[in-house]
Amino acid sequence: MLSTDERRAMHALHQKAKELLESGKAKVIIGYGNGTGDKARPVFVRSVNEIQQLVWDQRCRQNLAVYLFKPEIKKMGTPAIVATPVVVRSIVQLIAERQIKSSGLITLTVEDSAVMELADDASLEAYVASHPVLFPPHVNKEIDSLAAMPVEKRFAFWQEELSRCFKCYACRSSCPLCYCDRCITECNQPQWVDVAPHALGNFEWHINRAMHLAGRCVQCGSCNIACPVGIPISLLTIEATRIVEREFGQYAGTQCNAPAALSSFRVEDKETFIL
Amino acid sequence: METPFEPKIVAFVCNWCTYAGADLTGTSRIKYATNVRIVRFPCTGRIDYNLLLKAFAQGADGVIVSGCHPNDCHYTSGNFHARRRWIVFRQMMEYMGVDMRRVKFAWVSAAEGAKWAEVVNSAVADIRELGPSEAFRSMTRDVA
Amino acid sequence: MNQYSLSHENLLKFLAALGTSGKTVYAPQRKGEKLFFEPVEDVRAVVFDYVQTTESPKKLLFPKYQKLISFDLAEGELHVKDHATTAVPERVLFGCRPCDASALQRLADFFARDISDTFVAQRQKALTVIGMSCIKTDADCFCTSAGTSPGDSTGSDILLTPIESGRYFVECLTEKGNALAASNKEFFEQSTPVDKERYLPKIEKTFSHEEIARKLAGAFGNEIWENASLRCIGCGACAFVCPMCSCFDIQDEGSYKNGDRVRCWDSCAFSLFTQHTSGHNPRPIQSDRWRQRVMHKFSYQPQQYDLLGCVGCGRCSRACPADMNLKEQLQDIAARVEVV
Amino acid sequence: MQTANTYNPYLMRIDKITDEAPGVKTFQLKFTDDADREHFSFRAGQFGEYSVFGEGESTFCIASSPTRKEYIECTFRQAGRVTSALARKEEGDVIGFRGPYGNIFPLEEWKGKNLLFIAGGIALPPMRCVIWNALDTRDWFNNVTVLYGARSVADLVYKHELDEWGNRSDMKLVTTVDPGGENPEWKGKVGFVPKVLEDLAPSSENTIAIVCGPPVMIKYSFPVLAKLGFTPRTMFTTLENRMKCGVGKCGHCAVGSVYVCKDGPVFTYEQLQQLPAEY
Repeated sequence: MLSTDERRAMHALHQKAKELLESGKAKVIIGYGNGTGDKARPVFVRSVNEIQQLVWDQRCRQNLAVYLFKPEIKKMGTPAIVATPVVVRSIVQLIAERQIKSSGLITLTVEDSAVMELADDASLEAYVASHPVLFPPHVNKEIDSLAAMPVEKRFAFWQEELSRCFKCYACRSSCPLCYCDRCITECNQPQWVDVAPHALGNFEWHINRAMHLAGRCVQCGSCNIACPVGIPISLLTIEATRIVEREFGQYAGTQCNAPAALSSFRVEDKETFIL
Repeated sequence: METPFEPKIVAFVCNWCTYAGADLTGTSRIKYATNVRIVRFPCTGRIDYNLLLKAFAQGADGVIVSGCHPNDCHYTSGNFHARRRWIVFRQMMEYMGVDMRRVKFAWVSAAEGAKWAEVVNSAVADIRELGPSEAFRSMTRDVA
Repeated sequence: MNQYSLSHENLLKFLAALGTSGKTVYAPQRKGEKLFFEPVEDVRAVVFDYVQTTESPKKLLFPKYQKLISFDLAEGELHVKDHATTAVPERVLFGCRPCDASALQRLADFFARDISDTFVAQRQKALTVIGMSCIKTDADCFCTSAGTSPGDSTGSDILLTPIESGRYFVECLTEKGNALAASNKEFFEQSTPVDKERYLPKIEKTFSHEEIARKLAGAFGNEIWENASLRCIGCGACAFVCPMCSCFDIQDEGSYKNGDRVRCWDSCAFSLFTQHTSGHNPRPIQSDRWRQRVMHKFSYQPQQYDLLGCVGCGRCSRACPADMNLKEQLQDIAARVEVV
Repeated sequence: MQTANTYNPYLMRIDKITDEAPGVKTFQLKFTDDADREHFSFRAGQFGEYSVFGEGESTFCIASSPTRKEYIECTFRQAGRVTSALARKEEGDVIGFRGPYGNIFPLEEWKGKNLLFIAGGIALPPMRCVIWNALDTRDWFNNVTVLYGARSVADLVYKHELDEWGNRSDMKLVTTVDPGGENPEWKGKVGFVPKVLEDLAPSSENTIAIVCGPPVMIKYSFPVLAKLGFTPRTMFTTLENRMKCGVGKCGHCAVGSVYVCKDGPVFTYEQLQQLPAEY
């Protein structure tokens, strides 16, 4: 059952969607709708008589920012995107990486039964600042317990987890920051990452993905949810991003003009291991 | 009789400082361990972490990565970029269970022939102590 | 066909005995919330209470990764090792659902047609399938619409049907199945014929695959594809959990000095699946690829080879990160597409 | 040696390398095992998987004629990982080959007919196999005409053979290069293949047309041929799609209900019209 707040929020969302589509400000609303069973699914609302499809509740977890790059959706025209806090973070990070512009899309957030439009970089950043990343407690616990293990145990842990990987790339496809037209694993001159899903190929793939998301992962957990074989993949990318936070004080998805953590540097960067 | 373990070590070094430094080690007639195969790169900024993975996958027991000291990069900032990547990569590898005592990072200038010998010798000693790189070698293409 | 009755207790003993007879027994086991067919080390870890496993059993015929040949350049001479000559161990697959057993049969038939695939043929020969009829079902199941059913014996060497608390009705369906039961006869009791239908769940047939095939025959240019696949994110999760998806990639690994030529699973959902080296891509957008997936399973293969590429196990729908529900999509096709 | 494992390649020694055009080479390959050579046969139109060990496999047609039994030849353009590795190979090196795969040009059914070959660019190799087959069994056919075009003079492949074909009295060769691709010595025509074909206006009477080239050339050549009176059954082409297995299993080359590798690569225009345009 929906709470009163959720019902109000949904009503406000429908009003906003109607207004945007009628005025032509948005050509498509990327939002959540009812899916199979108790699942929510992405919907792409293009006309006013479809706005009832839009829902807003606890089930809305998939990171919709991933659709901003899909050619079929891009060609529809200016999108409005129903954004959870992690979607807003994704958008800020994508702006920082010059992949999208805040003027090219309409970001809709739903808060206390009201719908807000985040029109520019400043309001996106302000929203992120007031919505810190909140993990389910087990994520922090898992990362901490991994860090406390002896190195051989950690190796065994990851070998066991990654042994189930068959390289369906659902992690990559569900990640809004994995937008490369040609992923490193698809580059074969040279073949950096073995294509086959054996122990070596899986290790190469996952450390590469984590390294490529270091300082960029907005910690939405979509890859975890997407993984059909239940590998806790986001523990890798989240750790990579936390290293960047710890070492360089840069927080992914918080500033629209932040330099990319691993393609910039400070002369005063500190380390303790270089001889 | 079992042959004693001789670590195989790959060194990825930059052309302008460490390679010249290693050259100096030789011309200065400083003796040092022969376990190292040197691969020369234009700059530490070019030394992709995947090269380290490939070295281990192909049987290296240890890796040395070395280049110009901060502020001495031939290309101004390649080593600063490299330093950031190493900081993250080291911790990620540790997090995934690879013992990073097998990887040594160093700044060795063209004038530091003696330092190069020291870096190599200490790397060889440490890796000899750690033994063959079993963890990485267990991760083969045979294990589905 | 020999029929027996088997108690749960004896079933566990039977599995343990199989394990010690030199065969590897693969049975559903839990890893977190997901279920996988893994070699049994302790029969107590085998899971019996489930609708469907996360992973399909196709890996027993067609592993996710397999060496085809290895090569070695020793002293300037190239030596090639043929992995088809490597002996395949005897294996027992326990607890796969009837839909999966059918899928394994269809998969083996597919690989055997025209030029037979030695690797799959060898594995099929060395595999004995002990199926387990369904007593539960969920909203994603649609076996009855895809030519199988909760008690279908196709593809099983032995089929167990849970009948009452702690008891199974056993059908030995093939020579392999009979041999397995005969060498473990102490666990099996004689049984009078059982009407197993009484114990099976009813799964409503929601579409006719024959009708879908007729409709799809003229549906290549239909407008349904683009909208149907808008939320598809182009991963291969559906293909890799599918018990019948058989597409693969061939890659060389290692160096020119020594290495392997391997094959591994591939998916038509990937944009690179069809991309030519020139950059030209015959299926450039996701809706083209989604259409290929549906058409290949429900139109092209049935039409050309009388081979339906789906058994209705529902895994793709459960696994999809974007909730592309295949059953729903097929119902939609049945409702909206006209036969041309 | 060939075994039950379809994926186990023959080992072939590169006997001769010919540079055809920028980035394009022809390899003449000989079996390293005499038993393999004895056992091997193929027919015009078929293809194989050529491999560099450690790099992978690549698909090309067999460019030599089945009437020449001592060797097989392939012509490839350096483009991706495998073809780049092949291009680095030298005479005497050993590569892998498996095949032959696919269907054939039905030459025996064409006895007594005229043959018209239309090829563009790097698509002459699949046709060269048929042309030489036809020339080696010349008395089977009436007129043999070859129309070959390339972007520029430098891009024409088999230049020495073009000279030979041009001098033969039992066949007619027309070569053309795209406007701007000619040089002062160029004696052939200048213009796109479909246009030259239109001007040439070959008779469709008792004639089979075999067309192979880049998609745009094929697209504009079929209508010209149709206007000349060729029917969907007298026009043939050979398709190429991304392929891995070559035997109708891996799924990469599937177009509608056919596999290009197994049911093709040779198709009539009539068959092509039944297929979705996914090639």
